[in-house]
Amino acid sequence: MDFTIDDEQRALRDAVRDMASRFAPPEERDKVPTGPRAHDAKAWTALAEMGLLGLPFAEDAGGMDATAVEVVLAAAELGKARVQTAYGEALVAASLLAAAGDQKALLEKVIDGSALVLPAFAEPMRAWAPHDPSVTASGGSLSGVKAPVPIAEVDAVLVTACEGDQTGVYLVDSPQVSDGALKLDGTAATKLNVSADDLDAALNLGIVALAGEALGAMDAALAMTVDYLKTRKQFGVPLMTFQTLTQRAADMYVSVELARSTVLYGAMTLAERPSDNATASRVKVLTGRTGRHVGQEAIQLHGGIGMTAEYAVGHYTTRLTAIEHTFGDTRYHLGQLARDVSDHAEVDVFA
Amino acid sequence: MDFTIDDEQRALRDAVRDMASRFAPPEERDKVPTGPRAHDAKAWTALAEMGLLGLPFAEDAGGMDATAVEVVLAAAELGKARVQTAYGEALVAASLLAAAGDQKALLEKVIDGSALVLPAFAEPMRAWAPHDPSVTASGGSLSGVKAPVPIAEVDAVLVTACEGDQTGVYLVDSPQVSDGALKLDGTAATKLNVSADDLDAALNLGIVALAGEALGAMDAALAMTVDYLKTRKQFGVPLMTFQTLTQRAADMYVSVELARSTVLYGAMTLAERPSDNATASRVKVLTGRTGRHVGQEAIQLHGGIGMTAEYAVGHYTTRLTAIEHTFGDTRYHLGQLARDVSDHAEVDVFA
Amino acid sequence: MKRQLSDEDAAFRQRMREFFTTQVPEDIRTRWAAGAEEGMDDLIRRSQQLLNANGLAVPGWPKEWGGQDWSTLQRQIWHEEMQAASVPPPLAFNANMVGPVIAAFGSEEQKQRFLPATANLDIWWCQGFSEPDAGSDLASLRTTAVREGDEYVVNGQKTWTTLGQYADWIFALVRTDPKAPKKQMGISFLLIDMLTPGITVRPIQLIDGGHEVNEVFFENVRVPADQLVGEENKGWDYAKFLLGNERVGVAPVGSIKRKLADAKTYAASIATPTGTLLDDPLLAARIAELETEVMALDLTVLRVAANSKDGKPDPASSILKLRGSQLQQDVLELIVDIAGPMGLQWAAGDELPGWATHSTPTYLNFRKASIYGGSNEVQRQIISGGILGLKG
Amino acid sequence: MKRQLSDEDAAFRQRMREFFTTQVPEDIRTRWAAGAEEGMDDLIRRSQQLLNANGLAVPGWPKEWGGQDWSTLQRQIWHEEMQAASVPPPLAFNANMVGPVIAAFGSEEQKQRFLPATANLDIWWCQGFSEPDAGSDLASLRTTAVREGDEYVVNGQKTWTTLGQYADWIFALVRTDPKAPKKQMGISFLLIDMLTPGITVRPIQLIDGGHEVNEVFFENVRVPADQLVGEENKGWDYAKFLLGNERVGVAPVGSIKRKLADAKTYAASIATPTGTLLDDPLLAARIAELETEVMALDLTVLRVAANSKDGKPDPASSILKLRGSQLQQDVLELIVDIAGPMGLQWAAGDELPGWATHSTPTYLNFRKASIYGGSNEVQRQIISGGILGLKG
Repeated sequence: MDFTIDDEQRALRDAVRDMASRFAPPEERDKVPTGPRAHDAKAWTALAEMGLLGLPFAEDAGGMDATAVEVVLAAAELGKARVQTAYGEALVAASLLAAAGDQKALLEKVIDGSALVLPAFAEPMRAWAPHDPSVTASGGSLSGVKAPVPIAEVDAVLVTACEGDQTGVYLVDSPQVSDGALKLDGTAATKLNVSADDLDAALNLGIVALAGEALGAMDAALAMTVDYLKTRKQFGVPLMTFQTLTQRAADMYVSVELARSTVLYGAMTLAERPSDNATASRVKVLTGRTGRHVGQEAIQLHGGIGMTAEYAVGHYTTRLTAIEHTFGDTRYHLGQLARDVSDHAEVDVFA
Repeated sequence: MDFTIDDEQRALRDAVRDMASRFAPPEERDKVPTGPRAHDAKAWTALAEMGLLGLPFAEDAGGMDATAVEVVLAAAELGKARVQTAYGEALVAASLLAAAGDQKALLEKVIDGSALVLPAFAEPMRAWAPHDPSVTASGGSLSGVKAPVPIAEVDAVLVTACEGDQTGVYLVDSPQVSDGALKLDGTAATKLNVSADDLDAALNLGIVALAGEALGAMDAALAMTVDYLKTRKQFGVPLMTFQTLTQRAADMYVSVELARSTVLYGAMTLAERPSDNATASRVKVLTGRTGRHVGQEAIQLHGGIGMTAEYAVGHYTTRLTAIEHTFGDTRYHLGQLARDVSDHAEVDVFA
Repeated sequence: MKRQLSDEDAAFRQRMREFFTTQVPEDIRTRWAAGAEEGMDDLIRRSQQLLNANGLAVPGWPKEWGGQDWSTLQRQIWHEEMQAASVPPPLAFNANMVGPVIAAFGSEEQKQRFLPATANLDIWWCQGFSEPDAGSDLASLRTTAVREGDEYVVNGQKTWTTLGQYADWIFALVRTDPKAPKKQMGISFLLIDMLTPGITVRPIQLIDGGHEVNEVFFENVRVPADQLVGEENKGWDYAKFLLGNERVGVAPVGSIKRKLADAKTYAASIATPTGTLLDDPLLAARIAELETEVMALDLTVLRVAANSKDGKPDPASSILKLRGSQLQQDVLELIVDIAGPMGLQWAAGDELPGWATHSTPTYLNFRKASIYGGSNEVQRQIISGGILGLKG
Repeated sequence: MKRQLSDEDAAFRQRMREFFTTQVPEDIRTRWAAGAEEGMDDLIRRSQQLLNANGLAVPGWPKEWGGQDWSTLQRQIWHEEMQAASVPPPLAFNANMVGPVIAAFGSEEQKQRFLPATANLDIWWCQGFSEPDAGSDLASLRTTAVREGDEYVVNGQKTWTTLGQYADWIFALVRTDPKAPKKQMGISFLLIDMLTPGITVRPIQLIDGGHEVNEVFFENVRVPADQLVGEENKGWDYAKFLLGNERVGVAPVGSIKRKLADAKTYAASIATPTGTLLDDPLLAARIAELETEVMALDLTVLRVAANSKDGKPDPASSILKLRGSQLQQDVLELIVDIAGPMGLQWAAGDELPGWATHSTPTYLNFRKASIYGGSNEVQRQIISGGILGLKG
C-alpha cells in the first residue's frame, strides 16, 4: 500500500489550495457567515473551471479521468479553507448522470458548472434510508416531499422514489424549493437508467468527498488549537504548560492521523470498487466519530474564543457536524456494518 | 429524599468494618490470593454471626427485619476490605427460600450460616437470561448443565429450569460440582413455590448487594489512587504535580459520587418495590460502567505497581470485573432498559 | 435513609408543579421551550415578575427581602419543577449573583435601593467579571477604578457579558489597588448604571449565529462611590462568595430531563424502514444509558443539596457543574442525531419542524456549557485540589 | 497512491503466510494462541530457532548478522502474518533491543560473541532498565557500576524485568558517573551474565496470578569491562536508540485482528433467547466499530512504515504504541463481555472453554499494555512535545 501523492496530485492540491484561499470566508467581526452557507456562484465557477467537478469522470464527458483520490485531495483543501459548497452532493448527481449513459449533455453542463444539479434524497421526518424513499413514482410523475434540499437555486435535482417495490432515481427539472423542501404533487420527472449499485456508487463517492473535506477541516482545527495553546497565556504562562490540555491535543492528533489513513484508503478502494458499501461505511463511521471528537475538543481547548463567530475554529466544528449528518450519520452506517459483521472473519485491507 | 444514615445503620457499618478488617486478605508478597476467591468458612461464619445473611428477612425466620439499605452498607464494607464472599449470591438464594414460604427450616440454616445455599443460574455457552434456562425439568428431575457455580462446597443450590414453557426454581441438595459445573442428568430436585416476580426480586436484591460491594471497592481504589498521587514521586516531584493525572482523579471522584447516589437510591427503592427491574438494571448499568472506569484508571494512574498482586489496587479491579458480570452484565441490563424506553416519559425518582 | 419525600415536601412539590403548569401563561412556556432568541428578554421579564408577585422569584434571599424559609431540598424542587414546566427561571445575574451579594455585604441603603428592583427585574443586571486577556484566570483583571473625590473613574474592558444588551446595570470587578502584593487583592466590586456616559456595549456573535454575549467598554466612566459594595479592595471575597454561593440550579437537571423526554418523542416521530427511530436498538440503548446517567445526577443533586452548608462555597458544586454540563451536551447531541438530515437546515418550514432545524445551532451553542462559568477543566481542578487534596 | 500491494510485496506476503501457516508446527501455534503461561519459554525458543534457521528471526538487523534487505513494509507484513498465524514472535529483548544496539554500537568482538547466539535465542536476554523508584523516569536510575581494574562492580536493583526468570543474560543501564551534571549523563550500557555471583532474581506476581516480571538484585556483581557496550557514560544514547528504534510491531495489529476475529467466533457460539450474541445489535455494533478502528490503525501502521527513517527514533511510533495498546485492551474487554458469566471462573473444564475462563485474567494482564514500554501518558507527551511542539 502506497499513500504517497505523486507530482500531478501535488500540483492539483496546490492549485486548489490557491483557489480556495481566494474564496475563504472572512474572519472579521460582524462579517462572518454562520450556519449553512448560501450558494456562492463565483466559487462554484472557480471549482468548475479547475475541473474539480469532473475529476472522477471520463474525459469524453468533459471529465478529468482521475479518481476518488484526487477528489479527496481537492476536497481537503476546500475543507481547510472553509469553502463550503455542494461539492460532495454535486459529485453524487454527476456520478448518477454518468451511470445513466443517456444524460451526457446534462453531465457536461454539470461538470463545466453551467448547470447545478444536486441530489434531493433526504425526506422530512424520516431517518436516512437511501433505498427506501417514501416519495412514489407513477408513470413518470412523482408524489411526496423531499427535504432538506441542499441548495434552493438548483437547475435540476435527482430524486429517489418508489415505483411498486422498485426504487428508482428521477430527474426533476427546475424544481420549486421553498423553505428547504421540494413538494412533489404529480410532478413530471425523467427516470434515469441506473441500478441500485449505481446509486450506492454515487453515494459512496459523495461520502468520500465529504470525508476529504472533513479531513481538511480537522487538520485546520487541530493546527489552530495547537497554535492557540502555544501562544495564549493564562495564569501568567502559556496554555501549553497545562498538561491536561497538551495530552488532549495529542489525542486529537492521533485521531486525525487515523482518519487520514482511513480517508485516503477509502478513496483508493472506492476508485477500484465504487459500490463497496462496507468501506464507505467505515470511512463514514470513523470520520464521524473523529470529527465530533476533534470539533468538540477544538472548541473546548480554545475556551470562550472558540465559541465566537469571528474565530474560525467553531466553524470547522459546525461544518464537521453537517458532514456527519449528510449521506447517513454514524448510527446509520454503524448499523449497516453491524448487520454484516458475520460476513467476514476480518477486515483485510489488501483484499 | 434523605440519604443520611441513622445511628443504627452507623453501628452496623462500624461493626462490619471491624469484622471485615479481620478477614481482609494479606497484602504481602507471595501471600496474596489472585483470581476468584475460595470459600472462607471462617469469614462466612463471622458474617452469619453478625446477622448479615439475614439482614433483609423477617425476624421469625431468623432475620433482622432490616432492608436492602442495610445490605448495601454492609456489602460496601466487605468490598472496601476485599473480603470476597458469596454474600450477594447467598441473599438471592435466601430471598427465594423466604418467598417459597415452606422452606423456613432451610432458610434459618442459611441465615445462621450452617447451610451454604447458592443460586446456580448461569449456563455454559449461554448469555445471561434468567427467565430462559436451557436446563429442563420433568416430574421433579432436572437435566442440563449449570456453570459456573459460584462455590463448589455448597450444601444445596437453587437452579432455574423450564418445564414446558414455565420457568421454575428448583432446590438441588448436595450437588456434585466439578470444574465449576453442575451436570444434571435426571437429578432429583424440589420445585420451589415461587413466581417470576419472586425470582426478579431475589436477583434484584443480589444486584444491589453486589453494587454495594462494588461501591466499597471503588471508594477504596479511589482513595488508594489519590494517596499514591500524593506520596509517589517521579521526575523529582510528586505525581500530583501532573495535571493530566489529577484531572483524571477528579473524573474518578465524580463517577464514584454518582454511583454512590445511585446505589443508595437503588437500595431504598428495592426495599419498597423488590421486583422493580428497571431500577435494578439502572443500578447495574451505572455501577458496571463506573466500576470499569474506576478500576481501569486506578491501575493506570498507579502505573506498574498497580499490576502487581501484592498491591491491593488491582484486586479491586479484578473484583469489579467479576461483579459487573454477575447477574447480567451491562449489555444485558442496558438491553432490558432499551427495550422499555418508550414506557415512560422520564425517570421520576420520587415515583 | 428514605426514598420518598416527606408529606410536607410532597405537598410542596405538588404546589410548585401546579403553580408552574397552571399559573404561568402557556405562551410564555411554549415559546421558552422552543428556545427562540427573539423576544427572550420579554419572556424572562414577564416570568420573573409573575414569580416575584407570588414569592417565587428569589426564595434563597433573606426573608425580609423576599426570600423564603425553604430547605435546600425545597429550593431544588422549586427549580426542577420550574424547568420541567419550561418556565423561564429568574435571571441568574439578579437572583443568584448580585442579589445575594448586596444582601450579604451591601449597605442598608444599597439594599433598599436595589434589592426590591432586582427581585422584580425592574433592574436587569449583567456581569462584568471576565476580561479579554484573563479567561479562566479571573483575578488577572485589568479594568481600573481610580477614586476621585466621591467617584470612581473606571477604564477598561469586560467581555463574555451575557445578555448585556438588555441590561440596565452591571456589577463589575475592578482593580482599585494596582500595587497590591497579590493579584487577588486590590479588587473591588462596583455597581454601575449602564446609562453612565463612557460605556459602550458591543455584541459578540457566536457560531450558532446568535447574540447573547457582549463586550463592554469603559472609558472614563464616573461611578458614584456609594455604588461600591462592601469594602474597597475586598471584591475578590465577594466574587468568591457569589461564585460558590449557589448549589441549587448549578446542574440544570430539570431542563435536561425535559429535553431527554422530548428527544424520545422526537425519535418516535421519525420513521425508519422498519418502524421509528425509537425502535432502533442503538438509539434506544443510548437513550436508556442517558436516562440512567441523568438519574444518577438528579439523585446526586438531591443528596448534595441536603448536605449544603449555607453561604459556604462548596467544591461539591463542581461535581454538579461538571456532570451537568456534560449531560446537557450529550442530550443536545442526541437530538441532533435524531434530527438527522433535517438538522442540515437551520430554518424551520412547513415540512421541517423547529426542533429539528434548531437542533444543530442549539447543540453548538451549548458547547459553551463546559466553558462558561468555570470551565470543566477548572471544575476538575477544584475537585482534585479542594476535595481530594491533590495540590500540584 | 496505490491500495494494492506491488506484485513483489504480494508474493512476499503469500510466502510469509505460507511459511507461518505450514512450516511452523501446529502445536506451537495453537498453544501460543491459547495463551498458556506454562511452557511459554519453550514455545518461544522453538519458534525463534525455526525462524532463524529460515532467515526470519532478525530481518531488521544488518545483513551480515542475519538481517534481510526488506523494506519496512515487508517487515510489517512479516510481523502481521506471523501474528495472524499465532506464531510466537522472536523475543523482543533479543531481536528488537539488545541485538540492534550491539550491531550498531558494539565492538567487533562483541558482535561475533553475541549476535549469532542472540539471533538464535541461544542467549535469552532480559532488560535491566526500570528501577523501583524511577518508573517512567528512567534516567533517575541508581544502580551503580564502579570501575575496578578490568571489571565493573555493580550494585543496585532493577525491576519489571520481563521473563527474567528464563534469561541467560541481562542488558542493563547503570550509573558510572554519579557526578555528571545531568541525570541522563553518566549512564552506561552493560551486558551481564545472569550466572555471575551476586545476582538474585525475585518473581513479582501480577493480579492475574501470572509470573512474567521480576526484580533483579545486584550485590557486588563483578562484570568484565569488555562487556560495556560503546563508550562509558554514553548509555543513555544507546537506550534512546533502542527505545525509538523499532516501529514495526509497536502496534500488535496482527494479533489484535486475530483476537477480534476470534471474538466473533466466540460471540457466534454463545446462545441468547433469540439467537446468538453475534446477532445482538449492541454487541454487533461494538464489533463493527472496533473493526473500523482496527482497520484505521492497520492502515496507519502501513502508512507510517512507508515513511520510516531508518535508525532514527520517530515520535510517530508513539501513535502506534498509544492506539495499539488501547485497541488491544478494547478487544480483550470485548472478549470478557462475550464470555459473560463464564468469565467468573478462571479454570477451564469440560463445560467451560479455555477462551472464556482465560478471558478475565488476560484482560487484567493486558492493562499493562498502556503502562509498560512507555505509558500512554508518556506517549502523549512525546506526541505533544515531539510532533506538535507543545513544550510545557
